[in-house]
Amino acid sequence: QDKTITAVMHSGLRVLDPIITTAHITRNHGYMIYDVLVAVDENFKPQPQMADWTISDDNLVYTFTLRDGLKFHDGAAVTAADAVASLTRWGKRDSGGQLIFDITESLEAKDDKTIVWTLKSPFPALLDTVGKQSAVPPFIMPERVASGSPDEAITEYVGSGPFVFVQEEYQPGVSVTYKKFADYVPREGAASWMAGGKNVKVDTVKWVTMPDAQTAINAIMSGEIDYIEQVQIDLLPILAASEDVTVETRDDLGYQTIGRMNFKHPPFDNKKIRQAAQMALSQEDVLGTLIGNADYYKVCGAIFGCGTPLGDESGSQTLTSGGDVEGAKKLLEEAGYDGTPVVLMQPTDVVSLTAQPVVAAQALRNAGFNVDMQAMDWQTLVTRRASQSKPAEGGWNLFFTNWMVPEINSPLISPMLNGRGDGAWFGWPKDDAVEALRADFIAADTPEKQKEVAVAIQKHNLDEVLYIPLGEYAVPQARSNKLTNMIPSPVPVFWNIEKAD
Amino acid sequence: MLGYIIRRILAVIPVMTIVAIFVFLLLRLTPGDPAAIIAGDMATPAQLERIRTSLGLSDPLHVQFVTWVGLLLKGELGTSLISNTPVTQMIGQRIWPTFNIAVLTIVLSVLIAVPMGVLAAWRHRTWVDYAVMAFSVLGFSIPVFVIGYLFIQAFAIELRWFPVQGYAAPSEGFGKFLARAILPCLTLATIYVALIARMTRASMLEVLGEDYIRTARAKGVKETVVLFRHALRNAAVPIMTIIGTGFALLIGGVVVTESVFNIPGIGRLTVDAILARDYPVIQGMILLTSGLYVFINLVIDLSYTFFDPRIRY
Amino acid sequence: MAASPQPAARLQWLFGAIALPRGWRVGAGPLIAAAVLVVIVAATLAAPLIVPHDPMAMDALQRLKGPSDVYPLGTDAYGRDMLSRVVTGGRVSLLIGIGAAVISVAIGLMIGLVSGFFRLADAIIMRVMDSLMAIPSILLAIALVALNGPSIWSVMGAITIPEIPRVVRLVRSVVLSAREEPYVEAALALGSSMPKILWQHLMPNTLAPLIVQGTYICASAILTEAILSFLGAGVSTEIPTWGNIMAEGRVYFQLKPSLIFWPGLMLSLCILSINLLGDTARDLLDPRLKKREA
Amino acid sequence: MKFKTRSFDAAPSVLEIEDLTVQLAGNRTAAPVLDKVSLKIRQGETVCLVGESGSGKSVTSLSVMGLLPKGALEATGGRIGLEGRNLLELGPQAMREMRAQKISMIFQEPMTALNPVMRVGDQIGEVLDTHTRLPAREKRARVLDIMNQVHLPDVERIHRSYPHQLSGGQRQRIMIAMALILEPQLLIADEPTTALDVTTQKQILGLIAELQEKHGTAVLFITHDMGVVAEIADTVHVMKLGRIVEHAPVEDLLRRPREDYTKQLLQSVPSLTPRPARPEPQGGAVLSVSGLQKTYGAHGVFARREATRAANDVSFSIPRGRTLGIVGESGSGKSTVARCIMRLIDPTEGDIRVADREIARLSRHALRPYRKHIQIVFQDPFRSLNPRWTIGRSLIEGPLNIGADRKAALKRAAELLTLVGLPDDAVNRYPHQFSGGQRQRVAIARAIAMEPDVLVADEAVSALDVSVQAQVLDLLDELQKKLGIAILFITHDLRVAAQICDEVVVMQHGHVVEHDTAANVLANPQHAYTRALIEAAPGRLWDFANFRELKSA
Ligand SMILES: Nc1ncnc2c1ncn2[C@@H]1O[C@H](COP(=O)(O)OP(=O)(O)OP(=O)(O)O)[C@@H](O)[C@H]1O
Ligand SMILES: Nc1ncnc2c1ncn2[C@@H]1O[C@H](COP(=O)(O)OP(=O)(O)OP(=O)(O)O)[C@@H](O)[C@H]1O
Ligand SMILES: [Mg+2]
Ligand SMILES: [Mg+2]
Repeated sequence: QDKTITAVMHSGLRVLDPIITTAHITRNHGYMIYDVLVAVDENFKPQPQMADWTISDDNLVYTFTLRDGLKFHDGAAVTAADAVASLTRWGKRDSGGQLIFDITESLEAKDDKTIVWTLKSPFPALLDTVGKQSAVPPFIMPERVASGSPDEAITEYVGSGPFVFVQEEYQPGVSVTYKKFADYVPREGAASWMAGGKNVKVDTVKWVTMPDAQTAINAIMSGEIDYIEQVQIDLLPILAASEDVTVETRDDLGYQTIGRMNFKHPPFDNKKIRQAAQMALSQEDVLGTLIGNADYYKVCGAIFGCGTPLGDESGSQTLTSGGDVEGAKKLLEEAGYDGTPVVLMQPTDVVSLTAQPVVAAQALRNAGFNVDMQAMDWQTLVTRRASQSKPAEGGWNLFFTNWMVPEINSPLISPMLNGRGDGAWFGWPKDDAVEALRADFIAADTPEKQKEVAVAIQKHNLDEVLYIPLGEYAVPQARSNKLTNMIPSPVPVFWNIEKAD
Repeated sequence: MLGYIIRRILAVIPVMTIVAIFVFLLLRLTPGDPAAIIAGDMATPAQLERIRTSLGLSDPLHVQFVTWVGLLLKGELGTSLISNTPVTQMIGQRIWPTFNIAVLTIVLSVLIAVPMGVLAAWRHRTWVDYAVMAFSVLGFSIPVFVIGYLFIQAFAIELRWFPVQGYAAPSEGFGKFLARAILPCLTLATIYVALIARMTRASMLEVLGEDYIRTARAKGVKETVVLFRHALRNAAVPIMTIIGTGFALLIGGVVVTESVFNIPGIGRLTVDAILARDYPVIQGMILLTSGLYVFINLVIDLSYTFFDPRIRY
Repeated sequence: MAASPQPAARLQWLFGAIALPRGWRVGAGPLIAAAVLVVIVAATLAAPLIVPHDPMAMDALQRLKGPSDVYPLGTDAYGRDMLSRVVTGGRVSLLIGIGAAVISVAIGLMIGLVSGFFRLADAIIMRVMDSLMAIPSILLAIALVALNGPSIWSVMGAITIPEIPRVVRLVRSVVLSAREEPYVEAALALGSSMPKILWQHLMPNTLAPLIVQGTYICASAILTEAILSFLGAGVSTEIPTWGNIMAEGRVYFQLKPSLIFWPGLMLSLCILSINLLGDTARDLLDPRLKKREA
Repeated sequence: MKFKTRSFDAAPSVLEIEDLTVQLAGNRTAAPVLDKVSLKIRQGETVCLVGESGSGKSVTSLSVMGLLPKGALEATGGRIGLEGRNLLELGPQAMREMRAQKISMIFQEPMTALNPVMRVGDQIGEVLDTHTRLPAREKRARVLDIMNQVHLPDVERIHRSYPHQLSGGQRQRIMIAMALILEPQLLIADEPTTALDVTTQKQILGLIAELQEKHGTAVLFITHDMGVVAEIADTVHVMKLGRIVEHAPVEDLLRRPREDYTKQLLQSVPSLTPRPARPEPQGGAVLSVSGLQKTYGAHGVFARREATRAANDVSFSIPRGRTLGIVGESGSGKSTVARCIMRLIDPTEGDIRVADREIARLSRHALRPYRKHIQIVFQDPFRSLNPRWTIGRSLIEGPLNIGADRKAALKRAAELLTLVGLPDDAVNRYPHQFSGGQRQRVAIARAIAMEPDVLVADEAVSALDVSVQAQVLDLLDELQKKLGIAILFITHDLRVAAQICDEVVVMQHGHVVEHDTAANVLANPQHAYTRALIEAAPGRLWDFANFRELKSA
């Protein structure tokens, strides 16, 4: 009797190339069928996964040695050449990877099992970057696949991970089936985040997408599915009534919800007005409306996330204490706000993003802003936010999004802290000060020094309002009680799980 | 007649051409960038541009159009921009659930609605008539998802007669198919029953006062025969129209029901593709549905001449 | 000419009684329906004056509360007052529902009459309609917003354009049968112009089905509007409409059905009333039915 | 003249109507439509019901069938006894069984009474389905047999035809076949032969007589044709204004009518002797038809069936102020010719000139200016009136089209209604509220309201009682004198033809077989078919107006 886990994931799997996209579902898919050289464990420490490593004393040469028994799903052994090709492709795509390759002297396969990575100057965070679990981890693919362009999606889905992708049963956006890879040799030791032994204890894992939250809830209660990756918090009371289902949060870090302004156009090209807007907002209101259940959200003014090594809440008092409408009004007046409408984009087809704009619109209006909230689908928003036109001509002033905390927990990876004007992330702040601070951070070689720079960046961010952190929330998962031993991890993983009959 | 049928079948070509051009332009008018969906949140403008180029989206419009038409002429619909899967394969996977559910729904609706409408007309202005009207109004004005949830609550959760969600192909066993299809079909049928029943009632009322109904009664035939053979057939043309356009709509895919019951049909495919600006999939879908509509409409038109021999084309 | 002035006088009297005011007497149903409709329309029009709260004002602390003195129907997921929203919601909903029904029926009727009567026009028009039918309204909505900006007209367009071919088909089907009736020939023989034959002889035959189709379009437009406004096609999602109140309430279906119940009730009441009025109007317009009433 | 003289006193009575009163539903104060009508029919007896158009004959028959229009008319008193049961008290189920097994009815207007979307063969067959259990083959054989018996030509084709593909007389015969196929105990025939030529009529009457002979069927026969009455009636009832004013055995009634109304009725019966020829016309033809041919295509889905040649090389012309009659076999193409002339259908070949203008190939649009010159009274008046329109609105449609003023047109409409013997307030009523004859008069009024140059009258007076008929014919005559209208008069009634036609065309199988002055055709027929036709004219030996045998006979 085959053991099958049917899991409802947060979104449909459509893109199968985990390097070309940063979409979480594709990353999750990547962890199913691919393996990584190095992976961070639950203490944020890089651990050997496919490979062990040694670092030269000058911190310039990293030598990785593949462990024995690694095999691709097509039966071929994993070689160093495969790893080199995969890392190279990844390096062209991932922002952290790019930083490393900028200072890479060479990356080569010395023999079948040995990879030598030589740098021009030290990069203290190399292992953290290569081992990071989000957003684009360097998955190892066969050389023939990885040698393709990083801008073109791969078409062959062969990995060396613990599960095999079943091509025939794949329906883009609907369902995807994985079979246990019989020849996979797990690492010794217990699984911890993406590291440790990936022991698969079921035969098949089937991911399905259920566009209707209610349906997923009903299905898990009737035993038709085993697992829901993200449960809408408002619906928890329904699940609470069921004895067969457990609700739990497996990722303590959770998500950070943020607002981002457009620095190129009035009114938010004016620092005072940005500050006024920030002052008008209250994390409690946003989270209260978005999540509703205080068990699952946390007011947090730290741009790097509360509970992370760099987290610090300096300068976020108004945000965390319910906003300051009067202060905002005063600032607005000082700034001479002339009533320029604030075009606020509201995505309506992403449940976790619908409430922020509505609450913010109200708060901004209370403070005296003239708000023009425009509803649109997420895809339109994604396109529109890339437009640098005037807000009245297809541009924008303000939008909101969510990040997984591991995606923004360091100035190295947080895209919003890029201050390079047109080269920066949407909103395009030109902020040399933050760039200088980031350089300091890269240079900082001890955790203490890093923390120090991080606090400075925190303060700078809240003063300059590069982005507005609106607090953190956790997304509960639901599992049938038949499933046991799921490991806690920000990425849902299907090894280690056992399923009772 | 044969000539007419052939002409109508050939009409697929101009129709599809119009649709193709129209949809192509419409899509390019809509803001949205598949590259952004592929690349995800952190992509830089330069990366987006490279992806766009690799997808062929940076080419001038007419070049894109010619490329697409070239593919079409070879009988291909292209490959999904997002999932890299051939469009024909995607549609092939998704069309059958929709089709099967649509057929079952229409059969079910007609079987329920037509007698209801006939009864309402026959008992015009009695409680039967008013009951049918009340039902129809509810059918019109309750959102589909509410009906779906209610059915699930009642039949799947409380009574446990059927599964909550999902789809099984008839090839996996007809019983299995039926168990999963019945609730979505009933849900969809609610609207169609409402619409068809009211249309039946309305056109039956037009007919019931006619002299030939009196003749039929004079022959001493049973009242059911009077109603269903004599009156209904004369009233059939608008009813057929509603059934036909309803079927066409169903074949086009009904998103809400597909979501509520988690059916992998083309309704969701289309909406997902539209939201992701997956041009080849949208274009393929719309071409396909337009071809289907031409066919369905032809069948409706032919059915008119069957029901009313005075109609000629 | 000697024949019977006397019977004539008597018959005159007889028939005056049937054909004139008696037939126009309507029952209580339509009167109640009219009253309900008037009350709802008046309430929605006067909404800003009569609702207890600002329908857009939210309070995160008051999310999803049950009925209370302050919020007679409770609050929604943003902590906004349901009563105020439901009452205000009728404005946009009724405008769009009735607007879409009227526009699509009017345009569909014109095209359908022509298409049903003239064979050549039929061949061309119906192929265009076939094409139009295939375009999903979501796509149309997105495109219309791109062209036209978000406005009530964009929603109306996205809803009506796909409805038109269906109305056309319906009208056409009725005309195809009716044009073979001898009274159409008679009108031709009397030298009536085409527009006159289409409008005065054929159009009345389409009324009964059109009333059905029209009420359906009205209801479905009100429900579809929500979907489109979430795509940015119509009014802002902050402004309540029956459609978007229900759509937003969808998630809370099991926990708080009243979010759907109240707007749904208003919608059903309106549609029921429109239905009843439509039926009555139709019955009054059809002398053959009148004879069966007493 | 030999009348039927059999006495039925000994025969058991089949139908006994006593004091039947029918009123407008919900309006008890209005004068009743039927006022204490009593009538008795015995086994084997033929009772003829004659009387004024609109006097309640059809209502009487519908009451017996239990098919009064619901909500419009209702029986409020009296009794209809059949086999000792009161039909007025039977429930719908029992009534249906009655209808199925005991009574058949032939309805007055065959066009509306036949289901337009069912093949006529199936409509006849349905009677058998309901009441017998026959294998399909046998059923079909019986249907074809009865169709042959009512003298339908080409039964295979007609069997699979739809009503609109048949001529008026053919439809009427379908109705008859439907009523006769089960050999009922009581047959109600409401003007069953108005659309039949006299030879066919004779066959049908013979068929009914045979049925009576064989099964003792009692027949209630409603007709305006006194000739038919003279030929077939045992007893005659005369109706007027919802009351039976007189009843007597046929010979008594024809020889010694008691009531004034009866006398007046008999005196109105037109004579078969053609009226004296009118002076030769001056001026050319207003309407001329030459080489007219019409073939109806038959369309199956795949197979191409043999087409029907309805008119073949028809030529004639009518000068101003003259009347040309077309008589002939039912189904011989008369209506087809009329519809071609009106360009309601497109002639397959041939020329049609109206006012010296060739119109056979004009487009629908180019034709419009000619419409006012030429008008038609359709054979089926009911269907040619829009059921949703008041009579008034229908009447002024034409005049408004040619630019008349609405008020004036309405006034004229009311006048015309009076002229055809309808109350002028009829303008506010709807077609279904009239009797067959009344509707026919409306149709006539509508056509003459246009004051055309050519009037095509297709069986325009067939549903009128003779006194009203005389009145309408007078009206036409007067108009013709005043306006010089040319009339193309299609009729089966040779008496009418004799009275108003200057020339007569005789048609058979789509061909013109004889064409001469009325006097010559009627008095000195050349073609065998014409002779047969004249032979068959009912009551041709009786002088109705003088209540005695024709002197010449
Ligand atoms: N549905 C109706 N509603 C009201 N009045 C009606 C209706 N049907 C018939 N009548 C009236 O009842 C009277 C009797 O009609 P009926 O049809 O019996 O006349 P008839 O004797 O058969 O005349 P005809 O010889 O012209 O057919 C007429 O004056 C007619 O106008
Ligand atoms: N639409 C049609 N399609 C096919 N055949 C038809 C059609 N209309 C009439 N016919 C046939 O054409 C022939 C002539 O019909 P027409 O109506 O001209 O006869 P008619 O002389 O007027 O007869 P009647 O005296 O019975 O009215 C008939 O045999 C009839 O069956
Ligand atoms: Mg009559
Ligand atoms: Mg005829």
